[in-house]
Amino acid sequence: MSTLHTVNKSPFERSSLASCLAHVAQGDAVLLIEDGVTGARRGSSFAEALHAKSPVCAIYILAPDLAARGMKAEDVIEGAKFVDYGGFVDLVAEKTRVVAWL
Amino acid sequence: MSTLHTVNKSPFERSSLASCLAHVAQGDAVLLIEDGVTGARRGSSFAEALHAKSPVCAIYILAPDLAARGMKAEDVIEGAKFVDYGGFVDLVAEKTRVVAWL
Amino acid sequence: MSEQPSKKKFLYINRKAPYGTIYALESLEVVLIGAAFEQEVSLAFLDDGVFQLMEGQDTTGVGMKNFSKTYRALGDYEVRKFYVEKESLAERGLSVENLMPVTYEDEDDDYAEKPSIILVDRAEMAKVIAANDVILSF
Amino acid sequence: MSEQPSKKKFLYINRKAPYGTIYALESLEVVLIGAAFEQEVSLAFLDDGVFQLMEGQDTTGVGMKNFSKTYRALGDYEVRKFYVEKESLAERGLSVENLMPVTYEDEDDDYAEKPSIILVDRAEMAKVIAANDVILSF
Amino acid sequence: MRFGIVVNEGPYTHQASDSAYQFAKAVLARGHEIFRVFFYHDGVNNGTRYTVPPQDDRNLQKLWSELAETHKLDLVVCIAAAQRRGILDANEAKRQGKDGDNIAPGFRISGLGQLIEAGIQSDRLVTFGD
Amino acid sequence: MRFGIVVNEGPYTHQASDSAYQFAKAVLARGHEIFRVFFYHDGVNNGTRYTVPPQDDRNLQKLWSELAETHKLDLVVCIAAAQRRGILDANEAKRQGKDGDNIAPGFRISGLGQLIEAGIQSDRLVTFGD
Repeated sequence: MSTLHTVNKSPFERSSLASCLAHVAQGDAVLLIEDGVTGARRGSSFAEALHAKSPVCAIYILAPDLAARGMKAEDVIEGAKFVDYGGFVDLVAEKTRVVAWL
Repeated sequence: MSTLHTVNKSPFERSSLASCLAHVAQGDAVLLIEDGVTGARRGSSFAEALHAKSPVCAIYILAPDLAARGMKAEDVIEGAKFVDYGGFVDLVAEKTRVVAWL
Repeated sequence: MSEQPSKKKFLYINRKAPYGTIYALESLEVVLIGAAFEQEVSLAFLDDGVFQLMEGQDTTGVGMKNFSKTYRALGDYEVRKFYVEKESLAERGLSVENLMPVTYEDEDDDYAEKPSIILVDRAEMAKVIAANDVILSF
Repeated sequence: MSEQPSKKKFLYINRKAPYGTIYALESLEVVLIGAAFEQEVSLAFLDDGVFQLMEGQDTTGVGMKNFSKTYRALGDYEVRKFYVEKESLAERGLSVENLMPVTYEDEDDDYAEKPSIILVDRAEMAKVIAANDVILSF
Repeated sequence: MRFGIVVNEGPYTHQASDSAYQFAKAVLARGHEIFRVFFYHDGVNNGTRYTVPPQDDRNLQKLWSELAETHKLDLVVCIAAAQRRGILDANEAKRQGKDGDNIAPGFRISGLGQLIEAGIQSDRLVTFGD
Repeated sequence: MRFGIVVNEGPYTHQASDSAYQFAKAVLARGHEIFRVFFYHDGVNNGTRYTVPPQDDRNLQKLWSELAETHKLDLVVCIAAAQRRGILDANEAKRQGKDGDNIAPGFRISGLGQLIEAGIQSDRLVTFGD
């Protein structure tokens, strides 16, 4: 009965990722897509806040969006998992509901 | 030779007002329009940061946008000045250039 | 094919200020249409969405349509749960006194007028989200 | 009527990441057209705008056009001043090594290849803004 | 499983339409069903056949129209949102006294009830927006 | 003084078009001149005559068209941005093999050079966007 949260905006530009992380429940998953992937950048000012949530909920990154922005797997915080669009679909199917933090 | 900076987004949602305030020069003016007026709310988490800039640059608020959002002159930080669209035009004319923080 | 429940719980999440963008108004249009479908409906107001409920909105000067009165009419459409987040209000220098009174008539209690606005903290808002089936975000 | 100077200083302010929105691409289209007008042109990259210059952008998976090579071609159009803000890079866990090399050939110096990217701090960026006549924001 | 997809932004300006399109293709590739794709807010602008994107770029309207044809998808443009933004089919053009229409093949204009119905009938509703 | 105005978003979705319109009226009321209003990005969507907003709401396309007629304003829609978004005049429709056009009265389609020219020729350039 858990939730998939999608975030498509950079946390350096908008508050949507911060708001999302403040509303996740134990066992939820957060999927970063589009400009949202920038929030997972290792060493960024947001990395710690995101990493701190990993005991509560899994952090996923849409790999094609990461590549578009010139980033590689080793550029993001430890513990984040990668999915392609098919994996995105699987995540939606596994969870009970999807919340888009627009 | 000073600059008018316009900010049209809420500082609770976007980083544009914070970025604007980090780039103003002595004698510039900042005009809050559209959802940007919410940033001037007295007692808000952003009020102090905005008020702290008032020795550097004047803070203006587009009054019709403030009214649309249910706020009155006494609801905003001390020292902010109010303009209507005509006053907005005058500010543009007085300053040398306009930067829109979109 | 999976079974469809006869009734689903719909939650409308409102996170944006009114007038700067159209999302608040077009969210309301969905709520009004959705009310005819006999599902359970709740509204959530968090982040800048709390500005949608500000008392005394006056759009004369900006030349836009003032749609704030519609929130008060939602009680008649069986939309009676307005979850408003305390932390979002506080960060914006607001309290519930700055919001318009939204009420409904309780037909099970001799049509007594009751408040639709339910103040919740962030942890309770997370539970509200998790208790719904379909989440529409605006 | 006021006199028009023969030459104006144009500054393009880029504050958004590429691909999530079209502003980076359509900013570049203005820069390319604007280069024909013989004005002084500078580009500023701050906030998420620094992501526009990331090396190794690969849009195959998202099915969108990769326009990042265009930045490197701007030197040939006399667009040779890319002001990049240090603090914006640092906040995003980036350094100038993560950016693509952008260079131009200096015809006054035996066509030596020189870097277009000029790292500035926030205070210097404020001065860059104040030194221009026309500011286009993207 | 049965999916509903909501697209809230127009093509090109935001990535929402691209993401939704890639997601829709993946839903079908995984063997799931798409009950409906609902275009709301500026999303209605995906449904105009008047677009002419640069030749070296993707044509999102065509991609949606082709996906709809191949997989018999139901692409619904919200009528209220479409009226505000100038998206018309032949019926609407006649009703509103306009001299032409611009709806693209495979898209149909209908009411907001179609969004609610997508929420009720789909196992999962996934939204792409700004 | 001579003003240039840039509108970067479509009508209704963002307040940009409303703000720009109110600002333009105020510029004229103060006795200043408007060299040009340039519509870029989704701003090109202000220039379609196919919009039918609700009767109790403002009609932004009509307001712009009327202001242009009354004050002989030059309303320019960027051609590249318009092609991506499906805004066409009769010439463009013919050139692109489209079966109709939707440009509104008082708007004209032209190149990005018109934006640069507005920057050069205006004493002040003011931008409204998202």
